[in-house]
Amino acid sequence: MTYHKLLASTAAVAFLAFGAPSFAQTVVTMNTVQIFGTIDPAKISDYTDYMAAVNLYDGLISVDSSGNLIPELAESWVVSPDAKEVTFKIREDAKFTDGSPVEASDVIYSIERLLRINQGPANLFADVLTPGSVTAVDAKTVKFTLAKTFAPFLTTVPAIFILNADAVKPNEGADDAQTWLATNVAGAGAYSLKSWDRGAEMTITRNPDYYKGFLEGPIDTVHWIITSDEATVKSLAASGELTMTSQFQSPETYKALVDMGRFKMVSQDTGTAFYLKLNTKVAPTDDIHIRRALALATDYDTIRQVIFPGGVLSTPLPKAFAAYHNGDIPEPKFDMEGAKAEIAQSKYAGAPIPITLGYVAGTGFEEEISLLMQSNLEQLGFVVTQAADPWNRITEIAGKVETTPAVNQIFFGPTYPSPDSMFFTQYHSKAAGTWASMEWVNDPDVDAMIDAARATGDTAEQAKIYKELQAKLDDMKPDVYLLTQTVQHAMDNCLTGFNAVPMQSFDYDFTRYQWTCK
Amino acid sequence: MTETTPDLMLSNAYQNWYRFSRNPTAMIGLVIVVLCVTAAILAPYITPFPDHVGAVTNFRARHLPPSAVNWFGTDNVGRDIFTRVIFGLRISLLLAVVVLGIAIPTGTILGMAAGYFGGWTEIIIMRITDVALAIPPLVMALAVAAVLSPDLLHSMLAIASLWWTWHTRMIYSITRQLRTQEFIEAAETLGASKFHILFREILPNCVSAIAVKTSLDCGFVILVGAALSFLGLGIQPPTPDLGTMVAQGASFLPDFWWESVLPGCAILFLALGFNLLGDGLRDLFDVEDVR
Amino acid sequence: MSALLSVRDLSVDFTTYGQTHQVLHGVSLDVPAHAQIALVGESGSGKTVTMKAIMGLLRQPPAHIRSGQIFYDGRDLLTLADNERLALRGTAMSMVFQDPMSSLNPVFTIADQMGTILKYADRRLGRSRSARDRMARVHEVLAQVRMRDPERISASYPIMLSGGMRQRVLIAMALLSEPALLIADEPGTALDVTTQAQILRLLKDLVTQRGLALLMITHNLGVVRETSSYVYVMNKGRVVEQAETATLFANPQSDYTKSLIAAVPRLTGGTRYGTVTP
Amino acid sequence: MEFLSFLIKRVLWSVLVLVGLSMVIFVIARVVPGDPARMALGPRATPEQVATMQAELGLDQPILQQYALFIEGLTRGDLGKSLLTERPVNDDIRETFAATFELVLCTMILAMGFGVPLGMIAAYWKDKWPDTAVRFFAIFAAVTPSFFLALLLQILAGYVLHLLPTTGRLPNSMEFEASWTGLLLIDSLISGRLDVFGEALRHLLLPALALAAATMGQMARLTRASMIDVSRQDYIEAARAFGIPEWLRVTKYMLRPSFVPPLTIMGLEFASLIGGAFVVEMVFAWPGMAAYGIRTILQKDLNAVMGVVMVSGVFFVLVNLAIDVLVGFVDPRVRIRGRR
Repeated sequence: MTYHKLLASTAAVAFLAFGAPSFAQTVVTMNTVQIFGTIDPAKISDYTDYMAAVNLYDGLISVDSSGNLIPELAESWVVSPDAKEVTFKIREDAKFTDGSPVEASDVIYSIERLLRINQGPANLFADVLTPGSVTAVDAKTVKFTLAKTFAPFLTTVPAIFILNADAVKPNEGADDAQTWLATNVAGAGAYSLKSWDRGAEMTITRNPDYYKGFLEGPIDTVHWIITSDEATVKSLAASGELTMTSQFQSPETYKALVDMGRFKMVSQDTGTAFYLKLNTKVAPTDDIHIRRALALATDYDTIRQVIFPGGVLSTPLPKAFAAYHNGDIPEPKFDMEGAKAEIAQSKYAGAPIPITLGYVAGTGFEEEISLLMQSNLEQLGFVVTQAADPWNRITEIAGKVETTPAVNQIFFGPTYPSPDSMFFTQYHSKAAGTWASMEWVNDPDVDAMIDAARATGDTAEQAKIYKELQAKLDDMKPDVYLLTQTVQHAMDNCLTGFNAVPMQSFDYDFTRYQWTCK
Repeated sequence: MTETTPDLMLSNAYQNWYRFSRNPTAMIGLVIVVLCVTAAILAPYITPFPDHVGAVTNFRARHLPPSAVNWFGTDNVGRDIFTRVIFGLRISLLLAVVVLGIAIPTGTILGMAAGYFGGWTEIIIMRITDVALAIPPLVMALAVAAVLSPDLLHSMLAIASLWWTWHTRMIYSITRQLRTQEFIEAAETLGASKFHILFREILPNCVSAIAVKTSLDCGFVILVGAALSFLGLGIQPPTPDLGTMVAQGASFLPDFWWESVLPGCAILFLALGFNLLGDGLRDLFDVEDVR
Repeated sequence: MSALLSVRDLSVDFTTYGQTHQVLHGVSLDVPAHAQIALVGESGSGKTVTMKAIMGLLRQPPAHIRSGQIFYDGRDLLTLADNERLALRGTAMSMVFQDPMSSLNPVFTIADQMGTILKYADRRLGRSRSARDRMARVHEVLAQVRMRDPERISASYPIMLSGGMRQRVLIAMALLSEPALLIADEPGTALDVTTQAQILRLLKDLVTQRGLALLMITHNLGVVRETSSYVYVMNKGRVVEQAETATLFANPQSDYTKSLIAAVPRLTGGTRYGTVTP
Repeated sequence: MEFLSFLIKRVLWSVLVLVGLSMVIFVIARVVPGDPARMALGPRATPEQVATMQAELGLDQPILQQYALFIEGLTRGDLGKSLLTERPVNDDIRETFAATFELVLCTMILAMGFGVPLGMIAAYWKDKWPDTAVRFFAIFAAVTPSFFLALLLQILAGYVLHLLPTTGRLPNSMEFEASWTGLLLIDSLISGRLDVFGEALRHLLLPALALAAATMGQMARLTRASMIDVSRQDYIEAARAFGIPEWLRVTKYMLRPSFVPPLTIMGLEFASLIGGAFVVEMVFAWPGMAAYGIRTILQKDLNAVMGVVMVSGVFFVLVNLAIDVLVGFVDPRVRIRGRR
């Protein structure tokens, strides 16, 4: 060590000792409305889980804001002509946070563990990957051999986060290290877990030695505060503690924050759709006329312009998937007379129609939408029951047809950048019984179309199938298309780098953010 | 100085009313309670927008500040807050009536039984009371509401399932004092039935304490209920509920302050009324120990 | 008249529930030095109000002294400032309370309570005494009221003592600073008859031995006969009769006194209710 | 000696209460309609996984056996595993309890420190303006919903005036490991971190105030009533007659016996204080046990819910035990007679 370096490190120690690093540290404090369920890469499932995981772990590849796959641990990849073999070449300099190199064996270990535990993203690979599907060509090359053609396979690879096998194995215990990885991180991510009070906060800090390096003005610490309470968000912002909001604040809160002068609004269209999912297997939404009536009795303009900002959604697939979107299907219209006519044709005509509107308890805009629906539906002779349930309760009642309410407000965004993500998870009978498939479509034709699209590597063919599928689903009307989400954040003027990514919450990968103030 | 007849034997009722009416806090309490109860009962007739109780939305009129038309302003979907506050009183009062309707008879009977019979009856009842006292009613209601479903009935039952203990304790200590008094002993000697002694001799002597406690408790039950709905375990929308209104309005603080502050003040006002009334009754009946 | 204590034409009003009642109507009485005087009357006769007025313990309001004077040693107590009045209590005139169960502070030891009284009495009299001397005096007085084990008694809390012992402690408290006048408010009424008799005997012995003036407030003519030489009889806020004790018993003048005397045998047990406090 | 036997009796009583409490909690927890195992595993769980989890939780055994398991766990201090956090409930509660304890402790200090003197002032100037003012304050403090007060304080002090921080226990940027007692105020002093102490105090102020107000009002009311009651006692009259100066009568002769009823009732009121903490911690994002409790209750995390309610109960019982000891010191009648 040269004298010069020694001096520098002494200075660093001095900083730590005096506990005055504030001027040197860039801290981003962000609120998030749901708790972090898990940080185990084999278990992460929802939007919030991924928010932590993309920062703590790296995958072989990642996704950019246009939905393109970009290198991460893998510097390149080759797909075989029949799309059944994919070979990744791992970066020479790729290393885990403990300094050890990332190798093919780590990838194999991560995937086999994921398949064994069979939770979280494992469902993406059901029937596609089996134990032994992934093999090491050499220490830095890994080959995936698919059990069958699965067109969107490559787009699902970013969901696989690579574990440091050497670090995990000693802690495997009897449960495949599920206990250990519930609170420990062993990956190659740009950030390390510093503290985590489940349900209250999580703090991660930057690994200065991250193999990919950082942009100018990197974010040193990210601090998530879990609160959906608008008053708390505002007072955090007012006291200077908050750097960026979640994307679920009310318009009033955004306005209040912008009025403070320190914040700017960042809005972007996304591939996330917001639906009223209609349970097609219970009364009264088992009747196509009632479902059509609901679509006609929805005041889209008020919802999109006043309650929750968003763009037009005219099919189950948002326009963000431009190549696959069926533009022939007309935009839904608010038409109470038309709704009346549809009800008259239904088997429930002539008597008061009981109907249950479900939404996530505590979300202001969902309650407003629910009230708006109720006031319109009551004019049409419905007898409305509101059912506000906490999110975990919704995931539970979605498990059975009988407990799923007739109408449910659900956001669904692509979990990987492929239309398959939108269709399979929501409409395929194999994915039935989750919050994403509260329609209970269970239609063999729909299943067949989704499977057909998966089985072909030809994009044009896929587009054709998906457009047909949209037309078919629009005929069945299992959903009311409320809007495509315009994601909004109030962000500190100094913070840049948010670009919506059509995959989970990959847009919160903080290596993509910069602090532009000195 | 006035020349008054030194008649010390003022009629009881007059004396009571005199003491009560000279107690300004008690009178204010009485007026508030009467006002709130009347308003709640007559809500459909006296509120400007009775249909705003339900799912009426008027997004053009959302977040309007208090005005001559909307005395308390409008909420986030454009409903008149004053109307909803008045209807919200109904839920609060209903909660108090149901909880105390269960808690008072239960607490009184158990308290009298424990105090009068003593022995194992006393031990069992009072130990159960001790256990129940160790659980905060709010926590119990939260647990039950979450375990069953967030529904007003469950919350009420949960609160009632603990609230009786306070009445039991109070009635128990009064009964214990009464048990040794001559008129009870006399009744026993004359062969009065236990039922007669409990309900005809002891109960009348507890009435004033019960009255005071009931009034004070109304206020506190309303506060617990409001806290529950504030935490999201109240009645399902769109039925107006004061605690829920505060919680929702809180999202819009401080710009649209009226949406949470005014319903919050309504809870305060109602609880204040019952408390002042209870205080006044306590002075009137001279039952200092009742809280 | 050169009485130690002289009450002249005392009238007191009480205001309750917005109504004013006159409870004393021109009461006059004298307590000469070294004399033992009794003030007798039933509950509500005004004897306790008179006593409280003398001691300066009336709460005003609800009470209001409409007119009259109370002379002690030639000075009108009613014209004195509060602190001058306070200075006399416990030192010049002292009081023996009637209820030994409730007149002692339950949370302090006897030594603590008596020591504090003595300390402030000394301070008012311009004396000073060390804590040890104060304790010695406490033990001495406790011995004078015929307590067997003054050290143990003084270290006790009131709850540890019997009613009779507590009553003795109350007498000891009154005697701590050697007052010239002792006002006794039905001492021992709350106790059983035997103990009460012992207490009265003790009180009488102490008064005669030390040459104190005693004003005995009671409803019990039996007590009067035993302890006093001169009697004032009160009824409905007025002194209705006054006479030598012997004369009064032999030849009662007013009907009221006659009825009181007639009731004596029945009253020996005594009831505890003797105040007109509203 | 009598005091000792009194204490032993009280401890036994407390144990009895805790046993009863455990039964109540167990019964509540077992009437859950949803299947806790299923909820823990999420919607994608297979029936086999659910069955395994049920066996793991002992849900397949007869109810009495389940209770026995529960009690056995309790005696080992094992509250089971939280379904929400997948950690032992013990660890979760241990981590969050210190925050709640610190909050509640400061609340009690505030409530006593201001409530008792206010009550004394009111009693001393009974029916005069200070009395009116204190009674006014007390009644308003008692009837203001704690969540409403918390919101008002948060908005006023945090948002409008920018005086005090409104969430959490420390600023995010501050690094401090409370490793001795878990109480930031104490640990920061032990380690000489005055900056941490100051910040911790600033963060504590609003939640403690919001939580303390009702109790403070109650204490003022009770102290006032108790002082007035005591002032009517013969022994205060006697002290007056014996020439004890007024200031000494008020501060010594009256205060100490007056202190017992408010103290006793403070113990009983403690349950509602814990209840209040649930609301206040939510509003101020206080990382305490109550906030943890709300989260787990909403997630139907049975073990955690039982743990939180149980620990609240134990907390209540211990505080009452402590108050009994304190009352014993203040009032010899309790010491000697062995009851109050």
